[in-house]
Amino acid sequence: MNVAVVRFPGSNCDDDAFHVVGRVMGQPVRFAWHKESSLGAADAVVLPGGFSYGDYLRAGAMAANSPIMGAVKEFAEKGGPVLAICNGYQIACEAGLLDGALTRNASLHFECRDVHLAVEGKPTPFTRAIPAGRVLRIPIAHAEGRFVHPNIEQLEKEGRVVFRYVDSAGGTNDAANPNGSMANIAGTCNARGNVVGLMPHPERAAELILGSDDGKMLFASLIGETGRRV
Amino acid sequence: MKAKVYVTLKEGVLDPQGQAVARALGRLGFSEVQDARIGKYIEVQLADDVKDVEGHLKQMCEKLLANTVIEEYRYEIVK
Amino acid sequence: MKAKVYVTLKEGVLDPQGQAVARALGRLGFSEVQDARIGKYIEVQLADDVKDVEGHLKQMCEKLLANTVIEEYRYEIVK
Amino acid sequence: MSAAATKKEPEITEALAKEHGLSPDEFRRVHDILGRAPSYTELGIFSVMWSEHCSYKSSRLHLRNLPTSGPRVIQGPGENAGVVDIGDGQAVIFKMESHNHPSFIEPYQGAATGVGGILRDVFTMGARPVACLDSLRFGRPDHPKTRHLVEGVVAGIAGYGNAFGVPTVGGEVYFDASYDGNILVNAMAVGLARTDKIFYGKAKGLGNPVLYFGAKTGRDGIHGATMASAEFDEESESKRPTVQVGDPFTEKLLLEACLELMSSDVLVGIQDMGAAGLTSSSVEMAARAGNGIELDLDKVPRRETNMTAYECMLSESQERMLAVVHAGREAEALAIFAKWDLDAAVVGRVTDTGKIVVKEGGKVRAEIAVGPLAEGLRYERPFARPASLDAERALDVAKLPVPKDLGVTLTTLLASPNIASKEWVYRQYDHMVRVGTVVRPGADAAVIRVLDGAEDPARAKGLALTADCNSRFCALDPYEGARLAVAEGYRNISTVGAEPLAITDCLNFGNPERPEVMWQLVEAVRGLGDACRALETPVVSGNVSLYNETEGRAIKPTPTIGTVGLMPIAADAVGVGFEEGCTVALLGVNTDEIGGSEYLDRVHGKQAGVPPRLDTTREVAVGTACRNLVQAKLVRSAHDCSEGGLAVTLAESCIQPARAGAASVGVTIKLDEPLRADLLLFGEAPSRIVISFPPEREAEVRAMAVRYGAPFEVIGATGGRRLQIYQQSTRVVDVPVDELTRAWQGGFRAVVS
Ligand SMILES: Nc1ncnc2c1ncn2[C@@H]1O[C@H](COP(=O)(O)OP(=O)(O)O)[C@@H](O)[C@H]1O
Ligand SMILES: [Mg+2]
Repeated sequence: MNVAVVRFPGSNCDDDAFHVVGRVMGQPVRFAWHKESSLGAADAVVLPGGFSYGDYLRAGAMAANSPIMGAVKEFAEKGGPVLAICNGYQIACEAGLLDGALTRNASLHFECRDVHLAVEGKPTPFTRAIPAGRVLRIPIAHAEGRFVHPNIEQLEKEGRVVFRYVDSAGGTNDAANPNGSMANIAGTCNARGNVVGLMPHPERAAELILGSDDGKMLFASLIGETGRRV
Repeated sequence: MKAKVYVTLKEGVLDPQGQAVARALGRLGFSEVQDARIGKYIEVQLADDVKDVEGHLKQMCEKLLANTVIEEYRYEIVK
Repeated sequence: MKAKVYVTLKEGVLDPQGQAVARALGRLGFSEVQDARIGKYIEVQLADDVKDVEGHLKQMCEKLLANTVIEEYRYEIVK
Repeated sequence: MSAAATKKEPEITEALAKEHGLSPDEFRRVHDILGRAPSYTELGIFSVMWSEHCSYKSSRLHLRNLPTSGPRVIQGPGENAGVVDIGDGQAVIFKMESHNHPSFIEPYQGAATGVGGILRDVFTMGARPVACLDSLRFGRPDHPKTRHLVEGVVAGIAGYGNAFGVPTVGGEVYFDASYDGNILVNAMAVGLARTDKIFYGKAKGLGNPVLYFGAKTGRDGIHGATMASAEFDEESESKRPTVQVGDPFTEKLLLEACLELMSSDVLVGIQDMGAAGLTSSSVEMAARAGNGIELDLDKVPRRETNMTAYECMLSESQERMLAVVHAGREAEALAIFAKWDLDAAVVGRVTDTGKIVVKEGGKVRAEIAVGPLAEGLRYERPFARPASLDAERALDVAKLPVPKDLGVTLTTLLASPNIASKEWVYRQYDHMVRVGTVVRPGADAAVIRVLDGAEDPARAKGLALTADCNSRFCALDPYEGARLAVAEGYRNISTVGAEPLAITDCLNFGNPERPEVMWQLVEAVRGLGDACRALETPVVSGNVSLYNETEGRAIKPTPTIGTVGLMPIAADAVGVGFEEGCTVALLGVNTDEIGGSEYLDRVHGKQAGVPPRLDTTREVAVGTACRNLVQAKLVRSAHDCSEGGLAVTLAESCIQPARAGAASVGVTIKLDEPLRADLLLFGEAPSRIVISFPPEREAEVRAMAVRYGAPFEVIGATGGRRLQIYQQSTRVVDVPVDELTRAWQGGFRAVVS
């Protein structure tokens, strides 16, 4: 599994994604530079977190127009798996790879802490190996993660809500929602299910030394450690 | 030539920042404040010899300056 | 009654956002873009019966809406 | 000729020099050095180089006595940051710096640019920043300005550090009336480098080109350095347009470009442009190499038009660097800057004249010998112990009433913003980026793992980090207060299980021209030196911030100490939280010393007495025992006693869960000391750590404590949902943990909402 981690100016979780794919998961991984217009040989793409272009104007807006995003779109259109984390999620939404928008947290503060996530919706390359009903504990770290979509019902109906903020027992309620996202949505996928975006950082919860390895399941699912190939 | 671009949240999109400002103004004693909405005001300096400024500005807004999922925009051109 | 408030950075104050936007517009092919400055556009909804709206608005700007250390403001009142 | 050069310059008079912060005497020395009257640009250069901020003219004499070397020290003070060997060919590079005055004027940008500045100090030496800490001091919680300042400062630190991508993993926040008009914002950055890839700010090699890179130069912060060295008055409000705005995005590009440049072999020397921008960077680089530098200001990338030579040299625009590269290799360097979308230009060259020569519009605007400029001035300022100190210290403990319900007192203390959880603050900081944070904020020290070079990421070594100072102690006795600050840092590092390596400091004081303030500085530096010698933690970098006063009222002396420790296996570090079914013991000795305590202030409204005595031998014994207990995996939790004393320490261990998601746990404690209960519970004697361990390990734990000479006593056991403390069979505290939790978690929010 060759994984390309896209590096935008201002990305700052690029090394982290690289570390998890390369060292924790033991997969071949390399960076793709934002100025390139081709991804090269890649079996999966990660759009990492950070503050691309400083998140100036709107988070993800400028990176969405980078040359490399043309290649990422092509890759996604062919069904290639794309994992968009935090700023990557914002970029994917701005680029139209995913629907919706990520807006200023209702608290108006940057929020860095653990949250709990329910895994739902249609099977995706990043979630199909996660046992049903499992609640994940994964950190968030963002100021603009409030998910807004003009037609949530439609998204829900199509099974495109992949992650939802819940409490540790799996209950959906306002207290478990760290940013005011509509319907507690933490992550979504595209219609085909191959592009998955989420605000929480699975790469920060992929090793027990950091307090949780629940996030590892997303990467394991991709690699098909459970025996399923993507 | 200069363009002034105004980007505002679409009606119905929650504006927690605006709400916070309205509340804060209330606390400061401005009891007349009923609501506040916060948008962006962007001044773009343009070369004087552009053709089809209007067309370009519309594109700038659609492609970058506004996120039309949640925002709307308008602009003025000042010669 | 509504007030429209425009908050912009004072001249000479670095505007990293504006710089980044100007460059991004350039990269998108809008070669006519020479500079961009980003400010805030705030709409404040006010009760109709306020006395001394002007005075109040000035105070709102000074106390909250603008950071007068680095920003300046102007406003319009729309009846 | 450029437009700028035609601008009329003011006449150089003694009055103008005074406006620049140069005394008549200093102005005469300028004449002597030049052998003529200075030009306007030269006057500006002298004024910033000789400011307190850049020249350390009041403190230098005393700083000389600090211990700055040790077996692990690669670079002590004098460079952009200190460098300490952590084995395996790796070094930790760190420094702390103040941004107090700018943060008072514009809290968001002031704090943000403070973080930006200290990060540059660290990465200019070849390190990738891996952590930040922030030590903050605000005025009274109910002061009308406090809330705005707290919100702005915290948001500014978050705004810059989060975007840059450095985890902010620790710090401190205190409130005290002495900071009402003069807050403190001290930021510390920590980076990692290879020992064979450390870069210095030296302009070596005659004829080598001098490169400017980073952001363009504007009129930002002109006179920032002199402002930082002047007292506040009504007028400083009008100095506002000099506020600098930070651009963390450009800083991030600057970091990546620097590291890429450093991985090539084109670089000779490099220095960030901090206070006094182009002036101090070029002068210091030339001075360290014993060379001269010639600058052509026409080449400097500018953001604004019509800037004069004076303005270019004094601008404090952020996110800029100066580098010397090997002659003929400019193009390679420029290609790297282009890749990272940074402005860059060759702006000068290294000369053998020993002078800084500044040209602009074809004219020489300044020509000054580097030596006297960089050496600056050295004052032997008079100092005297304030006559009022004895009266301030006077405390008759017998006259203090013992509170009726010490459980209520404990809850009150937990809700004090000085003790309450700082989660509201550190939740706004990305404290996990770089997948290194093994012990998150909330413990005694943060621990981050060192991934580079680790064979097994789960067993990587770690750095333990903390920032500390109790300025109430320092006000009552600056010598003891400084010693106690060093000891607290040492202890916080030891508590999580790491070995203290070295410290950085940020010495915040009032106006040194006042003998009482100068005395505080002298005493604090003396205490700092003595403690660092005794604890074997040399001072490898630091910063002095003077003139922290408003209208003649100085802040409490605040020598903030940043301590860095090494943890052989980061994952072995312990937190403060109790778990069910453990034995609780104290390493150290309880006393009834109550002077300068939070209890005395909060409950009795007194800041009086003398600070508790520090016995450095015991501190070392307790710290060494704890560190070895942790590394041997004998203990499950450790938490030292600081503000609020033993009772608060126990409460915090009950409140904070041992693991994320785990429930909090109660404890029952039995104390035997025949001391007054309130003093026993809330006194702040140092050198105490509360540990917990499974009962079956007691013999081993005791043996280890004894081996290192640490006093050891079992004081209780965890379990239940209440914190109960008995003193000689009298129950003195009995409070549900949930109640303590509410007080502790809500105390800080009360300030900000
Ligand atoms: N400004 C801050 N930024 C980040 N973390 C902070 C800040 N203030 C306090 N903390 C964290 O909160 C915890 C408690 O702080 P403090 O009471 O100062 O600890 P200690 O008494 O052990 O030095 C520590 O983990 C500290 O790092
Ligand atoms: Mg402590």
